[in-house]
Amino acid sequence: MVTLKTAASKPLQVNPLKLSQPMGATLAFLGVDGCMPLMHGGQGCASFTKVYLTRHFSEPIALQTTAVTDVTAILDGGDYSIVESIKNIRKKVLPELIGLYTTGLPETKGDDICGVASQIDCPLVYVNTADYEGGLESGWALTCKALIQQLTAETDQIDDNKVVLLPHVSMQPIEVEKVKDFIAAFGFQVLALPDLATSLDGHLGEKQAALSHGGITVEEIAGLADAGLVISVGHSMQASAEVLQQKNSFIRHLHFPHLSGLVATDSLVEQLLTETRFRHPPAVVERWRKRLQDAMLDSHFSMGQTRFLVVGEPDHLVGLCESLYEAGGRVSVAIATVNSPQLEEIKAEQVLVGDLEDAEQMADQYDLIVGNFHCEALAHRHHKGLVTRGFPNWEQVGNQLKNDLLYEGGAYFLFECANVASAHREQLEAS
Amino acid sequence: MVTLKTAASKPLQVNPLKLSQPMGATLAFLGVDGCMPLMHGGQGCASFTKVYLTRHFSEPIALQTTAVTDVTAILDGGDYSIVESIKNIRKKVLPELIGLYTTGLPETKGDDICGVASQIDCPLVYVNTADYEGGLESGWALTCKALIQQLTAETDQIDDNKVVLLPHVSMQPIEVEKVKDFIAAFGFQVLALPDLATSLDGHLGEKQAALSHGGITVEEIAGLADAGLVISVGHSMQASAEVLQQKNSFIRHLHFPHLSGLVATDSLVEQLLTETRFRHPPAVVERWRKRLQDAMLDSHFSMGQTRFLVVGEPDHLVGLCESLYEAGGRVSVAIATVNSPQLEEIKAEQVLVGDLEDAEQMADQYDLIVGNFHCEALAHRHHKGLVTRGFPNWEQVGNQLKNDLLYEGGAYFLFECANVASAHREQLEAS
Amino acid sequence: MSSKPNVKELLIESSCEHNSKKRTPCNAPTPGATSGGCAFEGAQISLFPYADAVHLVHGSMTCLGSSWETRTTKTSWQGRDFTQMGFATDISVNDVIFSGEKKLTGAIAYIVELYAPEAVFVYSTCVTALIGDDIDQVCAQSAEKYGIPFVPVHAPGFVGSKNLGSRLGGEAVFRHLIGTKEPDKVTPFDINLIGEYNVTGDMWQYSHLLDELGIRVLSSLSGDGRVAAIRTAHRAKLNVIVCAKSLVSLTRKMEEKYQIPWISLSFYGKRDTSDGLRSIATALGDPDLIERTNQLIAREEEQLEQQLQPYRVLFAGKKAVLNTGGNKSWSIAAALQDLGLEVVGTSVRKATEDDRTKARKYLGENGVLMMNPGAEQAKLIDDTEAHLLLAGGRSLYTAIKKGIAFIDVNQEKKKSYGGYQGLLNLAEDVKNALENPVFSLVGRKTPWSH
Amino acid sequence: MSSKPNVKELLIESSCEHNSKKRTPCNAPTPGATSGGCAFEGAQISLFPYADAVHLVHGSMTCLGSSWETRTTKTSWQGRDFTQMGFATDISVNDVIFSGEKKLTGAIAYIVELYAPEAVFVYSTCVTALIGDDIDQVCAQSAEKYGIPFVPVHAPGFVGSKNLGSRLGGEAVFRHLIGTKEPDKVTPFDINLIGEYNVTGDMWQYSHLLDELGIRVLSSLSGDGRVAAIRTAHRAKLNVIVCAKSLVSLTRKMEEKYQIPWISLSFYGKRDTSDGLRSIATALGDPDLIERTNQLIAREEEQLEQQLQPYRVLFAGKKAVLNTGGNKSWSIAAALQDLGLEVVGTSVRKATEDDRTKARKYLGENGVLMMNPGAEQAKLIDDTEAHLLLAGGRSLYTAIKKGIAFIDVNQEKKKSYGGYQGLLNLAEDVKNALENPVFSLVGRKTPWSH
Repeated sequence: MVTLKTAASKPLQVNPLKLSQPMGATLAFLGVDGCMPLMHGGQGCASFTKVYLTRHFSEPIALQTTAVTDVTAILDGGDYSIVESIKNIRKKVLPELIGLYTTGLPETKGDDICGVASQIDCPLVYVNTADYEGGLESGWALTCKALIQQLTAETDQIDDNKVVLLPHVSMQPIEVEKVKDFIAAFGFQVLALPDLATSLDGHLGEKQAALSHGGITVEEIAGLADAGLVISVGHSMQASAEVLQQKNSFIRHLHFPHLSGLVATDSLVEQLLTETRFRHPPAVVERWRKRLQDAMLDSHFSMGQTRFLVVGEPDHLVGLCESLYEAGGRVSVAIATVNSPQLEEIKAEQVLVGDLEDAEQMADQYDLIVGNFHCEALAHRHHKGLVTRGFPNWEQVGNQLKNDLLYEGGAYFLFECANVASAHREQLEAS
Repeated sequence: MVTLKTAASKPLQVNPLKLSQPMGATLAFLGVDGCMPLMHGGQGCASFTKVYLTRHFSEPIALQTTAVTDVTAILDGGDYSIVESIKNIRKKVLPELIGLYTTGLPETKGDDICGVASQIDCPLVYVNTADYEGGLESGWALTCKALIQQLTAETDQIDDNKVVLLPHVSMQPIEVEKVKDFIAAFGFQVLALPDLATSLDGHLGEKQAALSHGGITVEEIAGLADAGLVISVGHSMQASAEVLQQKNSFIRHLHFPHLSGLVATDSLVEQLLTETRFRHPPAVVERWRKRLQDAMLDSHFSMGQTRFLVVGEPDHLVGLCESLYEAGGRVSVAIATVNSPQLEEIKAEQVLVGDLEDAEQMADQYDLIVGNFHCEALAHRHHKGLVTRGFPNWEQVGNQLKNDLLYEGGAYFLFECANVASAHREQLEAS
Repeated sequence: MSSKPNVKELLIESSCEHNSKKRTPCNAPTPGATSGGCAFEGAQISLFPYADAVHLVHGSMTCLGSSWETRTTKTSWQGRDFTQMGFATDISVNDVIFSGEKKLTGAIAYIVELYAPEAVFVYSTCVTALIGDDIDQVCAQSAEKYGIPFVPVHAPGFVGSKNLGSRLGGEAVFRHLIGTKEPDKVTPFDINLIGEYNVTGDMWQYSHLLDELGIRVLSSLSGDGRVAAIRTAHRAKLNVIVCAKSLVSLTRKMEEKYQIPWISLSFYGKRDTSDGLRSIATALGDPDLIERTNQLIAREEEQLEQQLQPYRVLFAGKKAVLNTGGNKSWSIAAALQDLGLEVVGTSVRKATEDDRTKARKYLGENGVLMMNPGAEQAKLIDDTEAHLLLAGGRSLYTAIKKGIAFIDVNQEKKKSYGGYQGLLNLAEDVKNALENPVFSLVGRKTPWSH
Repeated sequence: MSSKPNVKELLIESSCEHNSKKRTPCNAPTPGATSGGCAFEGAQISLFPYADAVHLVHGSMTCLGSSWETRTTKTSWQGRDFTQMGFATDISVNDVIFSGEKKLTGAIAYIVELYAPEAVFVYSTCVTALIGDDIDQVCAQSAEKYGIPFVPVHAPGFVGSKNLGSRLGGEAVFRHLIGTKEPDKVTPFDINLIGEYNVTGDMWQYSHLLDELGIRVLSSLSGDGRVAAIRTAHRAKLNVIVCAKSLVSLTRKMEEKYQIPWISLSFYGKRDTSDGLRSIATALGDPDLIERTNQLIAREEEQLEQQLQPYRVLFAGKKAVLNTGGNKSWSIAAALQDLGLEVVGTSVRKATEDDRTKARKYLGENGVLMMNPGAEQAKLIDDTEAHLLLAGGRSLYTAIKKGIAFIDVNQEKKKSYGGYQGLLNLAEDVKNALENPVFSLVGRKTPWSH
């Protein structure tokens, strides 16, 4: 049924969806409290990334660059620019953690950041995230893995009450919070790594911090390995869970490809009931399940008439498509930024790795788009409806507080899609 | 600054916003568990009301009619049709409560429903709600008052932990739930009267009940008078609170004109802190306050450029306008369905009691509309943006789960308004 | 002279097949056990589609406040569409005590000045009827003053059912509009469409075919109708009642007064649409017209069959259970059969004998006619292994329990199912329902149901 | 022959007043203490506004993936607006190891076939520059093959700042486009607009006035620009640099090679706009033109004054503190003064000496020139009882603490502040900020702060 096409044959990206690994790494480090992400590369990479994230979150973004130049690129193996950067950062602030990661430039030169890191005597985690490999999702995932590998202490103690949640990069801050709260409602103490829910959730702080504010603390990361359970969400996060298990082989691991829609949330509940040996979930969970059921029915008529284009990061895409599918939405085209084993699982007529030019060429095959801000021009040109999701969303405020996950978020997501689809049909009819 | 104009001089309503008292009474009775609302009047009134509410909530609505005909209208003082109705209802189901209320027809005839009620030996609450007086809000409020008057037992005991919440009619089910939860987070046990949060919140029940399902129970209403505190929201609900105090003079009463926006929520928190002598509110409350602050700042630029038309029931209108005002939104025209002392308080350039014809004649004075489904045609004709709020919303699903109140709902409301306003400006520019 | 119709006469209307078999009148609702709308709603249904006339409801807020802008009836009228607007006098206690006539007169003046309608319909309602406001007199005076038709409509809710209200609406048109104007020209193939309200554009699914055949719709009551046209309706050669028994009394009176014959038909489904077109041509009696009609039917049916082909593949072997009321019990069944579905059962609980006969005809010997569908349908689904249930919202739970597809036949439709092309819309909705996983997913067990 | 520019030469550009007073080159960023974009971004800024040309970024995803569709530069080009599209070769590990030239060649073929642009700009980036991909050769071969201009742009991020990148963009245009085509006609009042990017339509705020005066914009670099036009730029009578020092090197080279004089000006605020128009007329040297320009200025200023009147009433006695960088430190100040606000202080932290002189001139003796605005602005607000702070987002907190109005000067604007009419947009934004209660409300104490 599903054909997976990759854009390998196309020698370029036109109107790209794909984002770089260093951007994913930046976001991951912003989910650690008191961190200064330090991007090792030319100054522009950090500048673009900073502006990009600032506009998406409407929040100041802490980020620095080693500002490699054509001169230092030749003379320096990274030692100078990285050490100098940290010196200069520490003149102004004292981060709890420096998050050091590369762009394509130093990777091409072959800088040994691991070696440099070993010379530095302040808390630092390094990770290689060349921007000519992978994408946003892998940059985030690699960073999460590095955080565990380099910070978490080995142990053989287990605290059965403690759960580590590993969210994929496309989970917006409120979604991380909602999943944490959901698990916590079963009696667990939950730590998320990275945790954007407490850093980039769009709250007014006491003052503008030069470092990330909120997020999981370095100390908490160090102590993660006594958790009884690690829960990874999204294919990209599986490796991080495995690394955590290497720190303590007693940790059990639950993996969920996504937490979108009824079936996926049911399976989370089922696992949590097994873990806790509760007979019932908390009342609020039961209530929201009933509301999602009703939302599915209320929206199914509109959804069943609607053909969707969905674009996004693989882990995000698979969840969005599942949610739509459950209420009868027909995903005719799903476009992923990069390849992933998950793509085979997507419930869509066509799945491809591609860009918005591909989407444009298939414009007769869908009515409504679920995708990022860049889809707006596409929607406008071809008279499609749009539900804005994913990175970036520069046109709207409040992105970090949009929850599509679990029973509750699933209900709201379906309402939004069904309503936009109906309004769009009305509009087409009227014009 | 504010001029209040009433449409008294106009001999008709054109494109009306106003809804009838019996509709408000229906809704109130639907917030009581196991209730059968019984509208004493012509069969059409109940039929219209049932269809209307079914479409707004996408839920089956329990409702019966005494089906007064031109023949019975003349022969019957209500005794026959009411008694017969109850007999027929009880042939099929055994309600915990019959909610008996009038339309204009029996009121014009002068039926004595109080007298009829006294002949009936099953649980019944009656209320006079002629549809040529008042409106939706007063119908709901009168019913709430009647429920307390006729069901609640007098006492002089006080349970300081117990709070009675009296929400006004325009609070959607999730809003009632959110306010209950908010107060409960301070350690109280909260009962709402009426309680749509558990009846019309859009959940899939086990089966389709012929009676209202969920809501406050008759037993709970009977026992309300030992609450330490009654909290009324909206001017229309003050009388109900006073009636409750007559059942037990030890009950303290807190009144809030509305619970929209930062200042209003602050004042609720302040009162709850005073009551509990807590030094801080629960962490989640603090967090959402910070998020609302941030939402106000994130949305203020878009809001500050936007002139709003807001239409609705008085208690709803005053809250909506306050929320918009706090983030810089300019309410140039506010139109209420009926008159109310609250209208003087509204932060708007012009406040009037009127209809959508009035709104149409002022169409050059606003850019964005916050109002019910009927505003869609207005928005379309005059190229305005629309944020759909209030009764009815027949175009969209999920109305009962839209929360605009307190810190959390306030943030989402501002995001939605700011985003619609921006998108609308873009669209006008592009065309 | 009062324009108030004789309600009793309307109730025992001889042309009404429905009533001829029943003893009790249609309009005796049971207190506490009544659903369905009132006479005022019926009058709304039959008259509101006149988009060039203002419909002024003289009454309190319940009547119009909760019902305006609920109709998806469409119009090609280029002026402002008054059907989608709401006008009400919104009477107050004061009016109840001292009469609402003054307010009504004021409202009329206001409307004429601001909206310049082609006509004004004035509807009495329970309270204004009870207090005795004389809308006849107000209308007569206004007509004189403003020089446009004013039509008093005496259908206050308490006089009876929707059905009766529709008749009362027809009666008002008969008394005050029909025959008050001569058409610019007449043709041998002029017809009136009676009871076609053009809901979701139903009428436009076949009106272009009438055009093509040279059959002119002289006037309509009231889908896409014009006041000026209905005034000339007495010159038509044929009255065509579309799916609306309530207006038989009108066509009978027109037959008596103007010698216009009438036929009753439906444009729902392929067979009914073809039969309907053929009936009109036959009634008009022109051999050439009949020949051309047959050719057109053949062409349309062939084209439709081609368009239906992909659906037929999907629907092959699929069984449906239908639970709805009135003529839908057989007309939807017929349409479903036209799509290639097998209809294994239908509800005849509220159907007339005539409807039951038709249902039996369409469903055949093995078809189950359910007298108590609420109790029967679940078992029928089990027994027949049906794939689809079409019913009102309350039956959704049955479908979910059985994990089969569901279509809410009462859900407000945005697309027409009428005529040949409308069948494609039905096919699309059936397809969407059959392919939608929501019904089985919603019905899955919770992880904690052991 | 390589088309790579001499970066060092550009850095010590003699016409750059900025650099003439400084010893260190602009492009030495401090590791770990750098904000601001790179040379590639600078090239984007200066060249992307050509909407009829495809801008192909040869590099990995960071460069374009995070930056496309961020520009609000507008165009009247009727074809597809390539400025709002993103094209990137998205090189892979494989390309890094074995060269990305083949991919680049393929991308070009793809683009030419599908989009038929007027020209293609090819941008090298850090990685492709480092691995030595020869974009000059690819461009030369492509130009021959496809018969349209291909412009290699050598501004990989690591060579320096945005400012340098803009110069490199200008350099590419100078080497590959200017002088490659003759205009259809020439007029005595032909000018080039250099460094006007038509962001939010800034250029259109005054270009109609140039039209009216008979001054023709022969070409633009690059706001609302066309490739065909910039190729004829060498025939202009005057180069007009709009608010963009980075392109002085280009105009100097054009002066040397084509003897085109240049002037530098701004169209921000009433006084600057008038001065700018007058400067152009004066530079073109025609007495009649000068006379007409003065008349037009008088007319426009009078009209603007009338439109500003209601704002002046609101702004009377209002004081503003400005904290922003570069030429904004005085140009926004001047515009605010034009609106009738008093500017009590401005930041000159990153300003050149020239900017400081101007700031002093506009603010007068009592105006405070802040060297360390982060620390100074709060006290300045207290001391002067200022009503409005205009600054970057980080200063919002200061405004909230003081409960005064705030405008984010870095926030992306959708409306132009340029020319006479743009001042009305600024006035509206200032009004909205001053009247917005949000700043004092957000700053109110929590109920639990004792």
